[in-house]
Amino acid sequence: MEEVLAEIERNHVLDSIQEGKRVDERNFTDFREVEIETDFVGKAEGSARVKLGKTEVVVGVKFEPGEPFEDKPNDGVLITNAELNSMASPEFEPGPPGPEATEISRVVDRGIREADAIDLESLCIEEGEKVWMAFVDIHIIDHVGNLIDVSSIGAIAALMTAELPYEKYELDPNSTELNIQTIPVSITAQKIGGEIIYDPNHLEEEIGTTRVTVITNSNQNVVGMQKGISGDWKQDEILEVVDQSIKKGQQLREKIKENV
Amino acid sequence: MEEVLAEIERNHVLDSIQEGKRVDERNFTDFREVEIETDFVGKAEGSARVKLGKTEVVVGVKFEPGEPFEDKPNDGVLITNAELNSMASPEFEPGPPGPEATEISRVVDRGIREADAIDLESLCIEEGEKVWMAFVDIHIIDHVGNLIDVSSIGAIAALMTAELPYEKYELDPNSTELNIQTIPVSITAQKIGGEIIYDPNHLEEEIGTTRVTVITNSNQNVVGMQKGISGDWKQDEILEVVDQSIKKGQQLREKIKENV
Amino acid sequence: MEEVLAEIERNHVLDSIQEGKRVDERNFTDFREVEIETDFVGKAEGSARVKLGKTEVVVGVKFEPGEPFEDKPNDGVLITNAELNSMASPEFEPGPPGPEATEISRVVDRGIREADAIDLESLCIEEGEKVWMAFVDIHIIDHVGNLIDVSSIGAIAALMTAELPYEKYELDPNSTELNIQTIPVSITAQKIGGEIIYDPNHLEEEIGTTRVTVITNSNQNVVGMQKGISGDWKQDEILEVVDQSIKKGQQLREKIKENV
Amino acid sequence: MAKKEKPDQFIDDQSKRIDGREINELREVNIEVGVLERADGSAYIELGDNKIIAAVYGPRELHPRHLQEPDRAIIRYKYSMASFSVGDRKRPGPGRRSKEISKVSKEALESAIFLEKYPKSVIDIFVEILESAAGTRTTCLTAASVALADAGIPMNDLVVSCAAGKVDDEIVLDINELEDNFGDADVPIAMKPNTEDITLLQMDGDLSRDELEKSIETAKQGCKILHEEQKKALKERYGGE
Amino acid sequence: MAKKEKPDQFIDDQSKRIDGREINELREVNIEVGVLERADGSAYIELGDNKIIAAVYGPRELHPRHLQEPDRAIIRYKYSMASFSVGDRKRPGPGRRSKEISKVSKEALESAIFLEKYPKSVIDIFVEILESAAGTRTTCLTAASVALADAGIPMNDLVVSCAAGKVDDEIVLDINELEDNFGDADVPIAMKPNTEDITLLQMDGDLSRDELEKSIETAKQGCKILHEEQKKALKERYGGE
Amino acid sequence: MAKKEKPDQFIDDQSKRIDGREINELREVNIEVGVLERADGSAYIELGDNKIIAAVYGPRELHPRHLQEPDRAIIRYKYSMASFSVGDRKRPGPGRRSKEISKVSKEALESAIFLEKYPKSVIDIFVEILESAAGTRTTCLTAASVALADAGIPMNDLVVSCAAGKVDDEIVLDINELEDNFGDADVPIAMKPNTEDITLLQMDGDLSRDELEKSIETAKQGCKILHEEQKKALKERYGGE
Repeated sequence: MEEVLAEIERNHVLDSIQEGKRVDERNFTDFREVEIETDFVGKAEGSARVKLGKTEVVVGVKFEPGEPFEDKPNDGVLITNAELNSMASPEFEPGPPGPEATEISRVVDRGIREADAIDLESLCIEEGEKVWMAFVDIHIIDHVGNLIDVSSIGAIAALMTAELPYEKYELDPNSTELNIQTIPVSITAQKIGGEIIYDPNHLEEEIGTTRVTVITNSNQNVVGMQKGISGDWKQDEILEVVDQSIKKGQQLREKIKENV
Repeated sequence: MEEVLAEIERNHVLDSIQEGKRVDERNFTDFREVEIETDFVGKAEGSARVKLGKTEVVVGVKFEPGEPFEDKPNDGVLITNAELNSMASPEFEPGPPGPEATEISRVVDRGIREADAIDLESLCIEEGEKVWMAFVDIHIIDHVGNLIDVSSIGAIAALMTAELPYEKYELDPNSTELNIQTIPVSITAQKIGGEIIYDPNHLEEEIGTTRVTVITNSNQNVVGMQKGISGDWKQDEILEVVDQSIKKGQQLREKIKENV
Repeated sequence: MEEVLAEIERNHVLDSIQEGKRVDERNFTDFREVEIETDFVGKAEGSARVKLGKTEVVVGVKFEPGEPFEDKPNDGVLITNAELNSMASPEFEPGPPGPEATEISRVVDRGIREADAIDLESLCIEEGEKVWMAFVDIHIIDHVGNLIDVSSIGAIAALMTAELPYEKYELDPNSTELNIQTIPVSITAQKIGGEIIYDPNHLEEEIGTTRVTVITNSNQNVVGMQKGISGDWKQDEILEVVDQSIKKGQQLREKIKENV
Repeated sequence: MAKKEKPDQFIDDQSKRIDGREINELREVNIEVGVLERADGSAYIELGDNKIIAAVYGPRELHPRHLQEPDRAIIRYKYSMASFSVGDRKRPGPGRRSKEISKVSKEALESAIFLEKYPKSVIDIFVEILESAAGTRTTCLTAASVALADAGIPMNDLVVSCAAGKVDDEIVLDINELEDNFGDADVPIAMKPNTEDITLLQMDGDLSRDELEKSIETAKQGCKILHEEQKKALKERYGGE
Repeated sequence: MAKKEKPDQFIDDQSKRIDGREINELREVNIEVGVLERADGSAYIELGDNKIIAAVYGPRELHPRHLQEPDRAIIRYKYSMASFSVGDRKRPGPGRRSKEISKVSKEALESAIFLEKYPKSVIDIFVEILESAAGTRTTCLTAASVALADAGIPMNDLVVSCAAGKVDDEIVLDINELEDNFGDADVPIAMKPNTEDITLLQMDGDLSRDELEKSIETAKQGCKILHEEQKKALKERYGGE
Repeated sequence: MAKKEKPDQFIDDQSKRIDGREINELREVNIEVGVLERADGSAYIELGDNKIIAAVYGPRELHPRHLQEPDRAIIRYKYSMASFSVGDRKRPGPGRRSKEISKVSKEALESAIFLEKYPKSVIDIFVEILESAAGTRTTCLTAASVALADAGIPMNDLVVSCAAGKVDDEIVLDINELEDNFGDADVPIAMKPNTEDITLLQMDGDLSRDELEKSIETAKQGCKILHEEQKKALKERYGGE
């Protein structure tokens, strides 16, 4: 019975798209509403609760002094973790991160890193000995589609509002600083029945054939891409998504700036 | 067939209790016989083999120098571990400790810790740098009921007979000492068919509806409690168990002192 | 159907042996052809790709400076790991090493260690502080029988061609040296239908009842033995295998010397 | 690392606690029902600085089958602290403390749920602590029970949970972090308000028999106040008298 | 530890790269088919210093059953680096990078395979990197696709994979280790050569929209060359025109 | 840390070993049968300072089913050392050494048990070392075999196990810790006493062919003595002639 209902629901989503509209009335390129609340976890150095439509993530940032990597003795360390909390979807199982969670954390991490969003060198406390380690922990708590984009917003918003805990570790507040140099924005598109839609909800994801994510920086350059899910893309389609992502990325970036 | 036999056995246990007696002839508040053998593992710093009726545990204590916790630079470190050895029961599976083993180790640990049974400060070798780490490892080898109480006896008996291995680590024997300041005793009661019985055997545990453990110290104060297993307690019942536990705890404490 | 074919194949192998020959035309005591290619992984400090008939392993050796064990402050550290790569056989499952892989790594390790094949003392960089750690990683990539012997050849061949990475770790090239003092050789025999055959292929292993491995050093002394698989050996049979192993070990040792 | 220190006194001359509360006063509490889209039931609770989400899935078929009970549903309860919810970052994954709390919390809820209505099923309860400020196990339970109601799971009563503790020789309600770290005892309980049946009871510290009795009494008073908040939140979501 | 340093220039006055290649030149490539006895299909590939074995098992029945798909085969892809394949010894076991690569690689192959022919089955693909020298994910895919063909798995096309990158403001084909470590972007793609459908696409670095387009174009050219090598190797093994 | 040192000589002028034993003398041994209530069979053994409990459960149905053998029982053997059984605390959980010992021990028992009598079943053998003093793998086997008999598992013979070793150019029976750590070889065997079939054989050290033969002979003599102890213990428990 459940399976039959799910089948009817999927058909409805597909039929809508083939008639040129989406079940939630959006146009193909429309994003859902974004809500950002920052600094709501007092014990985190930075935090953000982000809703993209009904999809919801909580991101917390913690800083600790630690050792730098041997090949980057002057750089702070960024560690990004995404957890598909079991409460977020009936499909998510408890346990260590699977491939889906791993992909989210790596794509979000890559966006921040490749965009040079954080100036890691300004997180060096003592060359080769001690640097700030930034732990960005992403908790997905309600999965209504497009986890990569909402996680990216959450991560950068939490970092933008974070403050280094000098006092706790008895360190000189002038020794280092946390510079956010650009805001990387991730835009995800999905192919469904020959059409390309943006910011898919979870029902659209279920029937979609393939997906691509484009991350741009404030200069409107591309700093990351990730094709996901089996299925194929034509080069032209990819470039169309890139063009849209540059445009939409700029809008979303403004939205983030306003809300943080 | 096995299931039928088990059902008959359970009914028998329940019938007995409703007639005011127990299958092993004990009164509701009676504990089984306690046997304690200490110092029987030459390579451990302290050890005890304890039988409570036919339930049997072996506890070994090892001491090693190690680093104190950052927030307790002057305190030795106590680490209590309980293992439900697969040999102890047909239900115990090999593998990392499950919730039942975790609960036992944490309740035993809490008893020792909250009673201040060990003076952790006298285990400090060098402030903030080096302290004694006490590893209390509890092996349950024959599970005939009431694992928390027998584990508690084993842990404190092994600690009471333990000696610090100064020579092995080339440390000054006058630098530290192992002080046992009080003997925490744990008393477990179980509700079966509206009655409260003490020191349940494994058959009584199977049919019992809920359980509570009360740990008291030599001053007859309560230092730990743990309700376990689904089911409810009235406040009056709890207080009745507390009163009994204070009384029985005193008897058991004397028994432990005699045997160690 | 598959099962029927496998049954026929097993019967054929057994019938052959009972007629005094083997499916691949070998005599009972014959080893398959050995091919050794060394130094083919540029990034490893030593490497070997070894085929024994169609059984194939790749072994890589890496050296890193590290801390010695407390009880051997002057000795380098040897760590041998065997992995039954899932690509090697339809039976091998991904995951941490099971008992079979563990046995291979431990038997190979024991051969090298007990023969004193490596002079571990000459790997000491600074007494009690820093020594070379030798990681010998054995990847079994095609399992056509007799994994212990082929792994042993691979391990010693990779070690014999390894060079210490002084430059990478900015260490003085005169401080230490890698001495291979003897070549331990492992010879495995299997009992099938009352006969003893050597260097079993994977079909022979499937129908064999038990197995024994004898490792000898250049002095033709025995430095390791391992009986494997359920089944029994008579003392006379064991001694027969030992005599053969001393003889065959000598031949194989020459072969290794020629090819490395 | 800079450390918190034990205060000179926990209760001042005006009988006020270090955070300004009366001895019998709960921290500020706020409960919201139905906060998640995908979960079958959910609730968000704040108690002082504690911030917790609870979600319920089920009853649903349990897999693998050998874990099923033929005549009733089983409950799974996962207590989880976000790594950023505490002062020093917590490593991901459940430690021994979380495992124990999950066990006793599950046991605290079982007797309230009509498990026999759903043979072979599982009811999954997930609680996630976004910010932790003493009292998480009890606050999680209070939220979980509301999430169960939101999921439409039939229960004979809500479960509500609260702790009392001892500082400066006084028994106080709903201890905060400093009172927890440096106080003399912590007595968390859970109960079913209609019958005052106790379904969770733990204690650590050092209490006389009478102090223990008073602690239980005090915690029960807290439970009653929280129960009103539970009902209010459910009413806001579902209406009704 | 002695470290590699960024070269002063990546492309010299004669438009040669640091390893002597032209801007559009692949490293030397060699593919062998059917190198393993036990696997159903296998291939060995060298691309520059990369040395990789790919093996395929299946289609075979999938266990445990609850993982089966009723109407198609599932693909499992395991990307694995030997501990000795890199400069600093890699710990055994898959890290996050390997997990991500396994995921996108599996997804890159799925659309080429007639999965619906083998309901309830699994096709296992194992790739083992014996030596790693930049470009392992793409090179593994190129080999895996040949191993699938060797195993007789029906496909609508081979999949072939290659990367382009950016160094010194130029888009170059098939970046090597120094170009990877110190260059400005890496764009690995996989495609089905007959239709030029892209089945894998990742990117990291910093590229304008037009540089990105050029990178994809360049990588596609590399794929076409590698596709010839795939066909040549299969022909050597199986003959045919 | 203070360390044990190699003694100047292992065997004195009176041909006595460092612990006062003759060259062919076993350490003191004591076996008790049926020491556990819940296990189907159990035994406790002391050999010198070794203190070991063995327990047997089964034959019982094996779950999950895909592990069952249709025509015979399987044996599982778990060799485990208590963390406090050795000088330096052992971390809990099986290491590689324990895994190997469990494997060869299981294989040493299999040929003695009528496995075909119990299709689809498992027989679980757990051995726990409470104190370890050289010779644990052999002593565990000797105890396990008695526990199997106590569980009523039908066997064609008891299995009994013992080691010989080489010190100061002599082959000695049942080596102790110093002889193990600083001696020249260790040859543990297991056998079925009725037929003298060898079911476990390992060796490490350095022995000529003839020394090896003598070691096996010596260990077999030890097995025969231990076999008498096994029988005595079973007789004490069960009576009989």
